[in-house]
Amino acid sequence: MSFHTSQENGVVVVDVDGQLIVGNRQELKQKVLDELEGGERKFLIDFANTGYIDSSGLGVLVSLSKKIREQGGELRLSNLNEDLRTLFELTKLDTLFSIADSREEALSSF
Amino acid sequence: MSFHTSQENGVVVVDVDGQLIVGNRQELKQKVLDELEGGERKFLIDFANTGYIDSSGLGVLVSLSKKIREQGGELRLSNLNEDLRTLFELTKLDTLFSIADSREEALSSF
Amino acid sequence: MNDESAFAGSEGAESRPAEFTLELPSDLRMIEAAVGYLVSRCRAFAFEGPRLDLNFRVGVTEAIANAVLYGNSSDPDKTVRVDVSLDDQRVVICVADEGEGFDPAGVPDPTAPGNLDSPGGRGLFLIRKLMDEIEYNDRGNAVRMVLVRTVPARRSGKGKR
Amino acid sequence: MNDESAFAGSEGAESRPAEFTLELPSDLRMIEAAVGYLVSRCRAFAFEGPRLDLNFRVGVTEAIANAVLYGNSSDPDKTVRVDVSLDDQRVVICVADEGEGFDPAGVPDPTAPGNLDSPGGRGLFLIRKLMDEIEYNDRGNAVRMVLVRTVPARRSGKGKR
Ligand SMILES: Nc1ncnc2c1ncn2[C@@H]1O[C@H](COP(=O)(O)OP(=O)(O)O)[C@@H](O)[C@H]1O
Ligand SMILES: Nc1ncnc2c1ncn2[C@@H]1O[C@H](COP(=O)(O)OP(=O)(O)O)[C@@H](O)[C@H]1O
Repeated sequence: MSFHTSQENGVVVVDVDGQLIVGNRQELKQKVLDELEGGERKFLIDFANTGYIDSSGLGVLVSLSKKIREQGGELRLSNLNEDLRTLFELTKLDTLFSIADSREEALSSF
Repeated sequence: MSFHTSQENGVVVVDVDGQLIVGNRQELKQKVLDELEGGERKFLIDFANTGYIDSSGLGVLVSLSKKIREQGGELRLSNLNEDLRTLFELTKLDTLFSIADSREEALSSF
Repeated sequence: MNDESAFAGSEGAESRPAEFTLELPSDLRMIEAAVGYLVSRCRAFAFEGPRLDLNFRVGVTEAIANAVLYGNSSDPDKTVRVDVSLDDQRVVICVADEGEGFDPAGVPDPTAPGNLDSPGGRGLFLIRKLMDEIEYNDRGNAVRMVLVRTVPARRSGKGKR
Repeated sequence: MNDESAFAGSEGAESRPAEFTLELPSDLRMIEAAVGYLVSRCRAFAFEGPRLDLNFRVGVTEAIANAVLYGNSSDPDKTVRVDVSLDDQRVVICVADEGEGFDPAGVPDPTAPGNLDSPGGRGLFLIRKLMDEIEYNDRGNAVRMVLVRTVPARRSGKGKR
């Protein structure tokens, strides 16, 4: 996995390339927490280029979302393919996250 | 493996933490080449915290040394423990590199 | 190193099962490569689609991760063994660790209201949802999972329940 | 997953060999973990010092890397099998890939004057220098290496020649 972050209209956008799984989730977590520490409050994680996510990857998203909310911020997700969406539905995490179909939709709704 | 670079008296010092082997040598290579591209000419790679090096790791050092020399620069090595020194002696690479016992010695001789 | 080279291509897979094995160090960093190998072998026997890319991939990742983390406690002296057997109907995956085992019945439902925002506890749940059969040995250090290759239902990702 | 748990601790190692096996995906990223496992198992049988940390570690790393890169050409459908047998005198390591093999006699000496600044070509040479015996099968896709645990010479790293 690799990921890169960019700023779009005051939102920190994180693109996840490859798998988000137990072996690498720590990197994503640290990166987002650093930005949160640095004062950022609006986050979008885009999964357009993500292969698959395992339960640890889902867990990292849950704990990031919590930490961001505690600081008065917000985390949104976008571009989940059908397989990823299935994972969120099975685990009922689709009820916990605000999930947009496209990056634009997510960005415009902050 | 992880490594970090610092500047000491105009020399780029690279510390290699952990193993320098076939699975990770690309990172070291890219980092040093970027610095070379950026105009740096004096390099010291310090092995004080290096576990072991395999033939690919040795190969990266050889090709970096060549590229640096082609640009009129110089690569030195320091702090090889007894096992690492054995590898350089077996492969006769001790005749190709300028190897100092300590970081200070290497830095003062540039 | 596997002996079923006679099956190369999808034809052979119709007749008798292909089998492949990994024996892995207890290191999370190898999971991606290990699952990549198993998926690639399955694909060579014409198994594909979301049942491979979602159900198989995620289910096997969870089982290996649990074996490394909880079974072997990342002990560098212990290995995880993965045995896969694939025929034209289904794939059977066994993941065994060298740990003390556990009681899978005691693991809480992560979709229960109070657990929804817990950072952990979804691995075994996903295995149960994504696989068609799952069974632990008595000790609880080896799991046998069965996944049917194709299901009548259209959304393969949620082929059961 | 190994059967020699009866040997746990160093006592048993004196009597009959401990054996351990890995079967690995063809991915360079797993080499560090794989070699870490083998070293750790060896250490549990009181094998230690530069013969383990230098000779064993580097020799085995080279053999696995060659099996992944040249034997299996990093083919995701192929595995590398490592079998280690350890008694109180020596350790025997077999590394086998699923490739076509090669002729080890045809590999040039990397310490010859013209080769010294070549970026590659030191792997097999290091295996030969660091191991006490090395032998390929006829096809050239499996190597058997023997390393004596202790040598009379003081500099263990260069125990032979
Ligand atoms: N192979 C195993 N050996 C021992 N305990 C296990 C094993 N697999 C799972 N467990 C136990 O079951 C619990 C639930 O696992 P899981 O549902 O995968 O969630 P998580 O990994 O997030 O804790 C783990 O916390 C662990 O206590
Ligand atoms: N397992 C193997 N299968 C096929 N060819 C191999 C194998 N191991 C080594 N070789 C061949 O021997 C050559 C020399 O290998 P080596 O001494 O390790 O140096 P390098 O890896 O730097 O090329 C390789 O380039 C390859 O052609």
